[in-house]
Order: sequence, then structure tokens, then C-alpha cells
Amino acid sequence: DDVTIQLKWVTQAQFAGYYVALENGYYADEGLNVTIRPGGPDIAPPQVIAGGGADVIVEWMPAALAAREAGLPLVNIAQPFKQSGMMLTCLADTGITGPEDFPGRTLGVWFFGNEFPFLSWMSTLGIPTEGGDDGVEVLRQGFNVDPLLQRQADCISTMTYNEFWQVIDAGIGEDELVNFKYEDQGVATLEDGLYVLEENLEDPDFVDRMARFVRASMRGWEWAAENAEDAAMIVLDYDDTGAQTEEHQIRMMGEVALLLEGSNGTLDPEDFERTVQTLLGGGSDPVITDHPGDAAWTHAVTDMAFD
Amino acid sequence: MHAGFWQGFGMSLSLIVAAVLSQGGAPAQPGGAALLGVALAVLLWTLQPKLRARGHAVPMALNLTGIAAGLGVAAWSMATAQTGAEGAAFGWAMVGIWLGGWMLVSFLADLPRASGWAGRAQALLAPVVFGLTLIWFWEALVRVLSVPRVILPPPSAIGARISTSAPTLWVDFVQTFVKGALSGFAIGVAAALVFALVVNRYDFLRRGLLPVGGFLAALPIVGTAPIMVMWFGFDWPSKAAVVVAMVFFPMLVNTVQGLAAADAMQRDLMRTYSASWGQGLRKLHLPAAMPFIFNGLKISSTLALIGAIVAEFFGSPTRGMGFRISTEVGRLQLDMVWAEITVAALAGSLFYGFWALLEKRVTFWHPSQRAR
Amino acid sequence: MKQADAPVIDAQGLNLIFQTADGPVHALKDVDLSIRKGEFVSFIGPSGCGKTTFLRVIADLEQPTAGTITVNGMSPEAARKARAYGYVFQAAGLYPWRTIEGNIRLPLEIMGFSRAEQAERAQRVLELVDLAGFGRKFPWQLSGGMQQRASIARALAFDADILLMDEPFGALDEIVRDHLNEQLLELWKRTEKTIGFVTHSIPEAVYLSTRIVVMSPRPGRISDIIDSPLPRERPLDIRDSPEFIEVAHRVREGLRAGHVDD
Amino acid sequence: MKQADAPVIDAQGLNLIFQTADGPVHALKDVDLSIRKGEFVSFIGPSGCGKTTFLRVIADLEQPTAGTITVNGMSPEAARKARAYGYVFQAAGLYPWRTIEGNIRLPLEIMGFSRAEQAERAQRVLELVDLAGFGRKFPWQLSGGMQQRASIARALAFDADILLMDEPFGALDEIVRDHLNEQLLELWKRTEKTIGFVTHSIPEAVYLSTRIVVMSPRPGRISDIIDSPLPRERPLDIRDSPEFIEVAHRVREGLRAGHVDD
Amino acid sequence: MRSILPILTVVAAILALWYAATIQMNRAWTEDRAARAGVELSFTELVADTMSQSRPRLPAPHQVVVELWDSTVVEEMTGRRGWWSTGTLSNRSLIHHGWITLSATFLGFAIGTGLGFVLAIGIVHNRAMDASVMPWAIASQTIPIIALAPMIIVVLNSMGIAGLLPKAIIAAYLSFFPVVVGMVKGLRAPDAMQLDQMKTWNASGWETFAKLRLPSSMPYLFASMKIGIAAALVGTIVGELPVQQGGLGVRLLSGSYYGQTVQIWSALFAAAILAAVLVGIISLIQRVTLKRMGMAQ
Ligand SMILES: Nc1ncnc2c1ncn2[C@@H]1O[C@H](COP(=O)(O)OP(=O)(O)OP(=O)(O)O)[C@@H](O)[C@H]1O
Ligand SMILES: Nc1ncnc2c1ncn2[C@@H]1O[C@H](COP(=O)(O)OP(=O)(O)OP(=O)(O)O)[C@@H](O)[C@H]1O
Ligand SMILES: Cc1ncc(C[n+]2csc(CCO)c2C)c(N)n1
Ligand SMILES: [Mg+2]
Ligand SMILES: [Mg+2]
Repeated sequence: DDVTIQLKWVTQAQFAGYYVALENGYYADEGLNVTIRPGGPDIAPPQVIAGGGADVIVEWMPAALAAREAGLPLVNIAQPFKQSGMMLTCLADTGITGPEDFPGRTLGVWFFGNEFPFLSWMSTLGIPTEGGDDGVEVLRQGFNVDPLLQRQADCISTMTYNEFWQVIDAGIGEDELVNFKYEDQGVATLEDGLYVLEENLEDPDFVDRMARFVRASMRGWEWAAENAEDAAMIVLDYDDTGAQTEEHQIRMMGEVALLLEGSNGTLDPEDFERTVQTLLGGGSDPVITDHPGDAAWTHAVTDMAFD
Repeated sequence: MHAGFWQGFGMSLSLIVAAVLSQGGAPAQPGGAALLGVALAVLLWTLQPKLRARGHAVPMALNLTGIAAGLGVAAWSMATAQTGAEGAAFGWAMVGIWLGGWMLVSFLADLPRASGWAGRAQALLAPVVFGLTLIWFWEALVRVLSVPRVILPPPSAIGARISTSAPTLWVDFVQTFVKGALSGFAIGVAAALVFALVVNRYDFLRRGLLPVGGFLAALPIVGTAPIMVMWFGFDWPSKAAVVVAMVFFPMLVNTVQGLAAADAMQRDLMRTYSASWGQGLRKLHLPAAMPFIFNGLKISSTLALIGAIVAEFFGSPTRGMGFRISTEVGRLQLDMVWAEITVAALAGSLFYGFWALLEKRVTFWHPSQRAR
Repeated sequence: MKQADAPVIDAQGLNLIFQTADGPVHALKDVDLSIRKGEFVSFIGPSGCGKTTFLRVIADLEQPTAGTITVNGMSPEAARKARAYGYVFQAAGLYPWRTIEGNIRLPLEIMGFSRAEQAERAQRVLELVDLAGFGRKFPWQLSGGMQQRASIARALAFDADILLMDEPFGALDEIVRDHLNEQLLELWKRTEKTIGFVTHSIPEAVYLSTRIVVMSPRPGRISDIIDSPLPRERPLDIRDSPEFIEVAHRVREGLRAGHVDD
Repeated sequence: MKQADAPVIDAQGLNLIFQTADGPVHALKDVDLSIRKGEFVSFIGPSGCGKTTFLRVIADLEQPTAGTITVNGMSPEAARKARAYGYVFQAAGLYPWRTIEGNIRLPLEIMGFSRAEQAERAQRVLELVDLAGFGRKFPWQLSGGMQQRASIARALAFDADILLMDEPFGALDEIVRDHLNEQLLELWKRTEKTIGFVTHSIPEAVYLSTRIVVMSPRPGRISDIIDSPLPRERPLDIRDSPEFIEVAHRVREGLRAGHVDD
Repeated sequence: MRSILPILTVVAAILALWYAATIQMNRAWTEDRAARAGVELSFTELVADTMSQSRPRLPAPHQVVVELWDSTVVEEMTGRRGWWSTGTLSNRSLIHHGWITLSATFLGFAIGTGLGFVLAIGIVHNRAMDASVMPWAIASQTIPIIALAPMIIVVLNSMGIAGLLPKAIIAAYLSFFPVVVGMVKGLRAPDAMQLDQMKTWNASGWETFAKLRLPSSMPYLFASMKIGIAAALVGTIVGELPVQQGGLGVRLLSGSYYGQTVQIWSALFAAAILAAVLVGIISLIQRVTLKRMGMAQ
């Protein structure tokens, strides 16, 4: 059976589980022929799945729920990542010590559907994002951490497993940085879940295929978490761009493993609810306006997979 | 063959097929007989030379009714289920409408050109009809094939979005076009003009700089955009810088070429008057260069907006056309994306049109302007 | 040096060799010629014999590779800077972005005439060439003949003593040409300018000139210089006179001798 | 209809009005002319009088707005499709990307001659115009006169009975022109073609033609038709003969009468 | 020789300026770090540091050259995945990525030129197209294709079209326009007299096209093909950004993603060299063709 999965970003250890499952033959064991499509800037996985370019996508829950509201009924079928890796990283010498110091500052944020966690956080804090003295000036952060290095922004968005280390690699000491983890701020949202189109779930064959896919993928993730170095090398082998480095990927794998802890792939409805509440929370311009209800996730696949 | 012969012939045939097919549907197409009548009239007109009136009124009226009839069938087939005969009728109606639109365009192209403003408006008619046909096709296909809105929205949705989001569009337009593109355009063009004068003055420089310049012009600007963001920050100056980099070389190359455009005799004339360098420049070289300079301006005018938009993909404040496009793609608000693209295309075309019009005024003497 | 009958143009042992990709072209070889004030000298010869080149040397548009040439006793360059001559090119060469009047004003602007003076002179020369009333037209709105006349007017506007004309009437029909020939003669008689005139037409050369220089090509040499016995006063039908036919015959013979069929 | 001395070209009450932005231009007005087989008819007249237009009407390149015209008894369109004539334009108009021979073959290719026939005919006409050996050259490698001869060769290659020539020698110098005139006469005598020939030069018209049509402009009319008393055999120095001068004089008078200064 | 001297002078001048700018633009970082480390830098130390940073604001020219060399020859000869050890091109080498870009560029250029050609023929021969198409062709170039590229790729991918073709289509979109403009001009280059001449020979439309319009359009065709292929290269690079399957565009982006300025610059120069080579190839074909046609005077 053929399965095509669309990743959220470029080939890197963030998606090691899938590459490991492919390389180690876990998919083949399940009778699956899996194609992994790397993402990239301006590739929106929901768009890809809507166009029929993939059967399942890796996406962040805020973006997936926003897509639901935009009329694309995505359903979470599995959630390998238990925790959020998102942070706001600030230079210590700017004098920022807590969220109360944000007003008047310039913050770098990813857009393209990745801005929802940030916007929710700010609206929880009651800080306007349109600039001004009591608001924050938001920059659309590009692909890299330059805004911080060039001091164009006081803080930038980083992932624990990726951009943060790039800042470190650029020669800035950990003690020169102040990090705000979304987890710690109580505004964490679910990242890197697997989503499919609602209509497909009516087809038992599809559910079966997805169950096998999720089972194999989780095998891949377990192996990857235990064999970080080897997993990183597998990822490197699948990287067509030749841009990733060994050192960086091994480190990334280590950090990603931390985020996996506590999940066997089954979505915890409490996490879902927390994410929804964060997104609905506060402000005049919430990310989603209505509670999506339980139709936005299902245990049908994971139940079948792990029984 | 007279104008519109094949198109008219084809249109009537497709409409006849569509009419016949539409009779087979569950609730039979009510206007079937009328449709058949129209199609037959067009067919008769195309085939019968005697019926071809000298003027354009009769064929034009037939043509328009034919298109209207096609639209009717298409609308009806879209409203009813897309199965069997309706689907086929729809297909044939589409073909009929396409050919009808084409026939209309050939009539318009054949019409004697009026003078003055009426003529100018008339020249716009054909492209407008062509564009409307395209837009209708887009709308109909998106609806009939039920293309997901997150992939391609229908023009009607885009239009609606433009009217509801006008303030945002305006803010983005100011940020990207007025601040980024225009300032970059002005700086880039001015720098290129000055530079061209210097290069033109010193032959050594010309022989050295032009090849090197050609090489540097080949640098793909998508690559320079992140660098410019790094150098000039997130706001519009970095966009302007990208635009400067984009327009500089086309402008320089054209201007240098233009400054060399005066022919030997025209130069010799200046020599016989023992004119100074400045006099030669003002009275001969600049005027002679104008057609080339405007060529450069026209190319640069389309590049400027594109450059400013692209640069925003690599970092921007939270406004601007490029910012909006990329953000809204991520949010699956494709109607907003297309609204921005529409604004961009409109602004770009108008900016281009502005230079084309000015060119007409300034280089009225050039044979290419006199030809029409 | 600059006394009354000192030569206005004086070329001695003039040579000009163009270096081209195909090797050197000897465009002028050992040309000796001196032209006195008030003369009307025509240059005739087959294509490529160096007529244009010689005129261009006089005008300092080309540098001889050997020999000496003076214009008004000065070097051609000095003469050009002193605006000693007006030059009419074979093609009208009007600037298409200027009106006819604007074209005629062009040299006047460059030479710093006042606006009033410019207008006045432009008007005068326009009348001289029968173009009064066409000043506001653009060149391409005029026929070839009218353009050519405008270009002559332009060269006349600043009233240099020397007029160099390179086949100015080549593109015109015979009647218009006759007419312009008459007018040119008229002007020459009135103003006593020194005129160097290149033509392909034997009758034209004979009709206009006090002296006819016949050239032969490759290398471009002067093969004959014919003094015209015709009086200064020349009605058109002087062309049917035996003297005229005699001179024309001599020119044709000179030409034929030097002519190498290409 | 097509008997021996039926007119080859027969125009009756021909009118042609161009609609231009500045209003209508009456290019031909009430032109009656019939040309018999083997005639050499020259058209002369001031610029813009409609000479070219008339030739173009014959060639079906322009449609008359009133009147009738037949060519070989057919409509011009039918005659064109029957390839009844060869047309030589004012400029040589050779294709720079074809060799001289390639240029001459061009119409033959279009008319579907066999390759062998093409080669044979190209060779023949090249010899006819004295260009044998130049077939492999490109046009820009030849002088203007040679190009013009090649263009004539091209029009001769497919051996139409009628030859229409629009100022073919306008751009050439007098010697070359004389030479080509002689050759054209020679060809005409030998092949007995019917020739329509536009020129600006009075001597040329008189030297070549059996009949000279003098036209006057705006609206373009035929103002005079002069039958030449000259014999078919015409050495170059016939131009000094009294008959010649007499005809030339008459042509000039006719021209002057109709001439309106532009 | 005469033409090389001015070029060398200009290049030398640019290099000098570049080095000066390198010091100026990178010194802030050097000084910042020195200040934090609490050391005092001499001028030579400062200069040396500005030219050897790993993520400079502006890399020094020699850094770019070294990177170009390292990521081509050195990578292929000594790299783990290089040609020397695996027999295939390394996916870390610019040769590999340059080849990917090149093939898509060629394909896109071929499609674009073909399309431009067909459109130009239509415009020249059909009044309706002449009246209606051109304004839209101009408008098509004012919409930021670069913004559309990811969507186009997604849509094509969903239609099962992947690999070279989506990139090539974007390349074609950018390269058809210069070809249309140039070819319309070129096909209209024959003057009225030449067209009349064809008519006097009763030539058919096809013959007029093949024997007159087409040959006369050649110089225009080549001029616009030179612009077109450079545009196709830009289009390919743009198309490569979202696909992440190799190519110079990916090198540019990943360089940017990881803040590897030197890598960005070397990819940029590789692209410019590629463009120069492509334009050079067309010039060569132009020279040969025109010479064959006898038009290179
Ligand atoms: N700039 C140049 N470079 C090289 N050769 C030249 C140049 N100008 C003229 N020649 C050559 O010098 C010779 C004389 O040219 P010139 O123009 O003086 O002839 P001409 O007598 O005026 O001919 P025509 O009657 O055709 O105008 C010709 O062989 C020509 O090809
Ligand atoms: N296509 C056209 N449209 C409008 N007017 C035209 C056109 N062709 C010619 N004319 C006009 O018709 C008149 C006759 O032109 P024609 O070319 O026949 O003159 P001609 O006798 O050949 O002149 P010349 O000696 O200058 O070649 C002129 O006034 C000309 O301006
Ligand atoms: C232009 C652009 N910038 C950032 C992201 C955000 N993003 C998505 S996944 C991921 C984790 C890998 O670091 C990150 C940072 C994006 N999608 N597009
Ligand atoms: Mg000359
Ligand atoms: Mg004519």
C-alpha cells in the first residue's frame, strides 16, 4: 500500500522517526510503500493534502485547527510529540528578564501559520502586537537567527532543538541569553502531529493503512530516540540538499528525543483541550473563534495501531 | 476568410451540440429551442456570404447572443448535476463561449480605429474581452471541478475579499509599493543614469565595466534578498536595496546603449559645431538615448515591484504585500493571497503603463511610436 | 598670411590611409589642391574615390596620415573651433526630436546666439530655402527634398564663410534639384562664400562650379581639374550651350578614364 | 482576346484614393493607358505623383478604388497568381542571409521549379547581368551596383513576359548607371519583354523608352505621353543627338508644367 | 589583450572596494566579541579577524573563492560522498547542485522559448491575438511569480507532476516573455517592400514565414534568448527554494537558513557563473548560426 507523508520542514532530525522507519524497513514490514516529501519555506502541508499531494501530513496543531476553520477538515490521528519545543530567545544584555519587559521591544516571529502560538501568548499577556509603547514590534523572522545576531530584534523565536543551537554556534554563550519556553509560560501548543482529511477516515481501509503507518512510525521514533547518532546519520543520508551537518543533527536528535517523552503516539485529549484553550484564550483576535470539538481528533487510528 | 469566420462556425456548432445535449437532461433545458435558433442564425451568417451585412452590427449582435446563450447553458448545467448529458453540454458550452469570445475579439480587432480617446478606449476593448473570457473560465472551472478553496479560489471570492480587505491591502500597498519599490526604483534608476554618463564618458571604463556589470547582473536577486535584509534591516530599506540591485543593471545597460545610439553623422554634426561635451549630451545624446532609456524604465518598472515583494519573503515587518502573501498562504486564506496578487499585477501594469504613456509623449519622434 | 587671395583651403601632398580589418585602404593619395576665396569647387568621381573623405579632412572630421592642409590659414582643427565652415551631409541628418526651426536653431544655440537672434536667423534661412511656414513641423512630416533644404538652411544659419556640401541633392528628383541648384548659385553669388561640393551628377557639377575636381579611386587621387569657362551668371538653359556640353564631355571622359568597374 | 497586339496592360479610368489620417490622398486620377507587347514604357514625374502606385496597381499590390485594369487580359490578381511579371523594387532588397545565387533561386523555389532547373536558371541570369562567379557571395560583399544587378537577375530568373521596375538605378553613380542602362536595353531587345520603368532621370527615360509617360501630382494624373522617335538600336552617344535632346526637352517641359513645388 | 586590461582594472578596483567593505562591515562583530571577552585588538588583528569570520556580514573575496573551490573540487575528491569515493557526485558539491539547476533551466528555457515562439507567431499572424494577448503577457510578468512558485509546485505535485518539471514551468514562465517580445519584433522586422516582394511571387503564408519572417527574426531571437535563459535560471532557482531537492536555490536557502553567508555568496557566484556560461553558449550558437546565414558581417 502506498502512503505519502508531507513533512512540515526540510529534512532534519525533527522528522527522524519517519526516516528511520523507512530506512530500517518498518514500513515495509507493515506492507507499506512510503514516500516522504520534505517540506520547506512556503510549503503549507495542509495545502498539499488538500490538493491530494499527500495522505498524511506533519503539522502543528494551531495551524491544523486554523485550517479547519478555513474549511479544510483536518483530523489529528496521532501525536508523537508530547511537548512543545518553542521558545522566545532574548539577548540578556537587552535587560529583558520576564514577559513584563516585552512592551516596547522588537520580537522576531515566524509566520506562515507558525505565528499562532506567539499571538495566543501575547493576547494572554494582553500585549498588543501592533507596536507602540505598550505593545511589541513584531518582525517577520526569516529563515535564520540573524535578526538576533545583527541586533535587529531583542528576542527571536527558536526551537530548543534547532535555532537555539544556531545562536550558540554563532558564538553567543548560553549565559548571554534568556529563554522563555512556551511550555514554562503555560501557553504550549501541540507540535508535529499527524493529520489526515476527515473524509478519508470514513474509509476503513484508509484507517487501517494509517494504523500501520503510525505503528511503524512510532517504532521508528523509539529507535531514533535510543540511537540518536545513527538516526542522525540516516537523516543525513536522506538529505538531498547536502546542507545538514552531522554535529548539528546529532544534537537535534537528542533534543527532539526529549520532546517525545511521555507519548506513545496517542493524542492525550487533555493536551488537545489545553491547546484549544490557549488558542481561544483572550484578546480581540483569537486564532480560532470556535471550539473545534472532538471532531478535530480521533483515536481510531492509534487504537487500532496499538491494540 | 472574413473576421471571425472560423470562430463563428465553431461556436455555432458547439452551441448546437450543447443545445441538443441539454435536452437530454432530467429537467430539460427550457430555452433549448431558442438556443438552437441562435446557433443556427450564427451558422447561417457564417456560411452565407449574402447574409453578411456590410456593417458590424448584425454579426456583433449575433455573436453576443451566442455568447449569452452559451453562458445560459453553462449556468444551467452547473446548477444541475454534473452527470452525463449536462456535463457534456457544459463542456460544449465552454468551447462555444471560448470561440464566441475569440470571435468578438476578432471583430473588435477588425473595427476601424477611432481617433483620440475613443480610439485608446477601443484598443483596450479586445484585451478586456479576452481577460473576461479567461476569468469566466477560471470561475467556471473552479466551481465545476470543485477545486478546494485552499488551492485555488474562484475570481468571485477574490473580488469579494478585495472589497472587504481594502484597508489591509492599502497598508500593504503603501509599505511595499510606495516605500519599497518606488524608492528603490528611483534610487536605482538615478544611480544607473549617472553611472551611465560616467561610463559613457570614459571609454576605458565602458570596456571594463560593461562585461563585469553583465556578470554581476546575472546574480540571481533571490540570493541577494537575504543579504540585503541582513544589511539593511527588516523594514522597507532592505526592500528598496533589493530593488536598486534589480533595476540598476537593466537601466545601466540600456542607457549606455542609448548614449551610443546617435549615429556617426549626428555626432559629426556636433563636431562641426565644435560643441562641448555638455552641449552634445543635452542636445544630441540624451534625446537620442530616450527610446533606450524608456525601454530600461519599462523593464525596471515590472522588476521593481517583484523585487520588493520577494525581498519580504526573507524577513519583514508585519505588513507588506509579500508578507501578506506568504503569511496568508500559511493560513490557507488563498483569496487574500490572490487579492494581493491582483493588486500587485494591477499596480505593476499601471506603473508599466505610466512609463509607456510617458514614452509615447517623450519619444513621439521615434519611428516605433509613429508607426501606429 | 591671410591676405585677399591667399588660398582658403590649401592641401599639399595629402594622404589618408584607413586601417581596416581587410588591410589598409588608401583613401587619399598625394592630393594637392588649393581653393581661393569665393570659388565654387565640385568634386566628382566614382563611388569610393575619396570625395567624402577629402571634405571630412577639411572639416577636421578625419585626420590625414601625411601631408599638410590649412583652412583659412589655420589647421582644420582650429578652423573647426573657430566655426569657419558649415557642413551639409549627404543625408539630411535632422534631429527627429526637434522641429525644423529647432534644428536650424541647434547650431545657433551651441554657438551662443541670443534667442532673438536665433529666431531672426532661423526665419531668414527658412525663407531662403523656401520653407517659411514649415518651421513648426517635425522632420518626418516633410518630404525628403524639404528635409534636405532644411539641412542646408541649418548649415547656412550661422553664416560661415566656407560651405562644405556632400552630395546634398543626391536624393532629389530632377526638377527640385534644378530649382535648388539655381538657388544655391544665387546664394553663392550674393554671399561670395567659398563652396566645396561633392556630386555624382556631371550636369550638376558643370552647372554649378567654377572648378571641377575629377577623382579616381583606389588609391583616391585627383585625376583632373577642369576650370569652367562658364560665366558666373548661369540661367538653367546654359546647359544646352556648346561650352557646357564641351565641359561635361571632358568631365565624362575624365571619369571614364579613372573608372574601374566594381 | 489574347491576340498578338492586344494590349498587355490596359488601364481605363483608373482612380486610387488612399485614406490617411490627414484625409484622403488622391494618388491616381483617371489614368488611361494601354501598353502593348514589347514596349518599353518609362514613367517620370515629380515625387509623390503616383508612379510607384501605378506600378503597384499593375502588380496587384494595391487595389484601385475605381476604373478597370487588365494584365495579359486578366485581372491583376489573376496575373500575379499566374506569375505574369517580375518586379524590381527601388532598393535591391536582397536577403542578407542568402547568397546571391540563393536570392535568385528564392522565387524559383517558391514557384516550385526543380533544383536542377533552379541552378540552371540562376546561372543563366547571373551571366546575363555579368555576375557569373559571384553566386556564392553574400549581398553585403558586393557593391551597390552589383546588388542592384542581382536584384534584376532575380526578377528575370523566372522569365515573366512583363518586367516592372521601380527606379531600379536610383542609387547608383552615373557611370554604373550608364552601363546598366545599356545592358537593360540589350536584354529588352533580345527577349522582347514588355517593360514598365519608373525613373527620376530625364536622360535615362529618354535613352531607354519607346514611350515616356509624364505624370503630375496631386491628384496623380498622366499629363503627357511622348512617343520616342529613337531607333531600337541605341549606342550611348545617341544622347548627344538632336532627336534625343529634343525629346528630353519635351519631357522637361512636360515635367515643369506639372510640377508643383512641395 | 586590449579588452582584457580595462576588465582587469575594474575587477581589481571592485576587489579593493570589497576588501575595504569587508573590514568595515564585519568589524562591529569582532569588536563586540572582543569587548565581551575584554581584550584589546590591534588593527592587524582586527583586519585578520574580519576576514576570517565564519558568519560574516560580508565575506572576503578569498573566502568565497576558497568556498567555491572546497565545495567543488575538494568535496568531490576528498568528501565522504564525493565522486572520488562513491563514483557519483556528492550532494554537498556545487557541481551536483549546479547540474540539477542547469537541467531544470534548460528544460524550462526550452518550454518557455517554444511557448514564446508559438505566441509570437500567433500575435504576428492573427489580428485577434495581436489585439488581445500582449497586454496580458505584460500583466503576467507583473505578478510576483516568486510568490506563486510554492503554490504552483504544490498544485503540480498534487497532480503527480514532480521533479524537474515544476521548476521548469516556473523557469518557462519567466523566460517566455522576452522571447515573445523579441520574436514579435523580429517577425515584424521584414519591411513592407520585402513582404510585397513575396506577394509578387505569389508566395503562400507559410513560405513567407519560412523564407522571410523567420530568417529576419534570427538576430532578435538570439538577443531575446540571452535574456530568456538568464530569466529561466532565476525561475529555476526560485522554484527550487520550496522543493528542497537540490539545486543552487537550495544551497542559497540552506546557506541562509543556517546563517552561512559564505555559502550563500558562493552559491550566488556559482549561479552567476552558470548564467554567464549559458549566455556565452547562446552567443556562440548565435555567432555560428548567423555566420552560416551570412549575417555576421
Ligand atoms: N572610416 C573608414 N574606415 C575605413 N575605410 C573607410 C572609412 N571611410 C571611408 N573608407 C574607405 O575609403 C574610401 C573612400 O571613401 P569615401 O567615402 O571618401 O568615398 P566617396 O568618394 O565619398 O564615395 P561615395 O560616392 O560612395 O560617397 C572607400 O574605399 C571607403 O570604403
Ligand atoms: N500606403 C499609402 N497610404 C497613404 N498614402 C500613400 C500610400 N502610398 C502612397 N501614398 C501617397 O500617394 C501619393 C503617390 O505616391 P507614390 O509612391 O506613388 O509616388 P511616386 O510617384 O512613386 O513618388 P516617388 O518619386 O517619391 O517615389 C503620395 O502622395 C503618397 O504620399
Ligand atoms: C519561513 C519559515 N520560517 C520558520 C518556519 C518555522 N518552522 C517550521 S518547523 C520548524 C522547526 C524547525 O526548526 C520551524 C522553525 C517555517 N515553517 N517557515
Ligand atoms: Mg561619399
Ligand atoms: Mg516611388
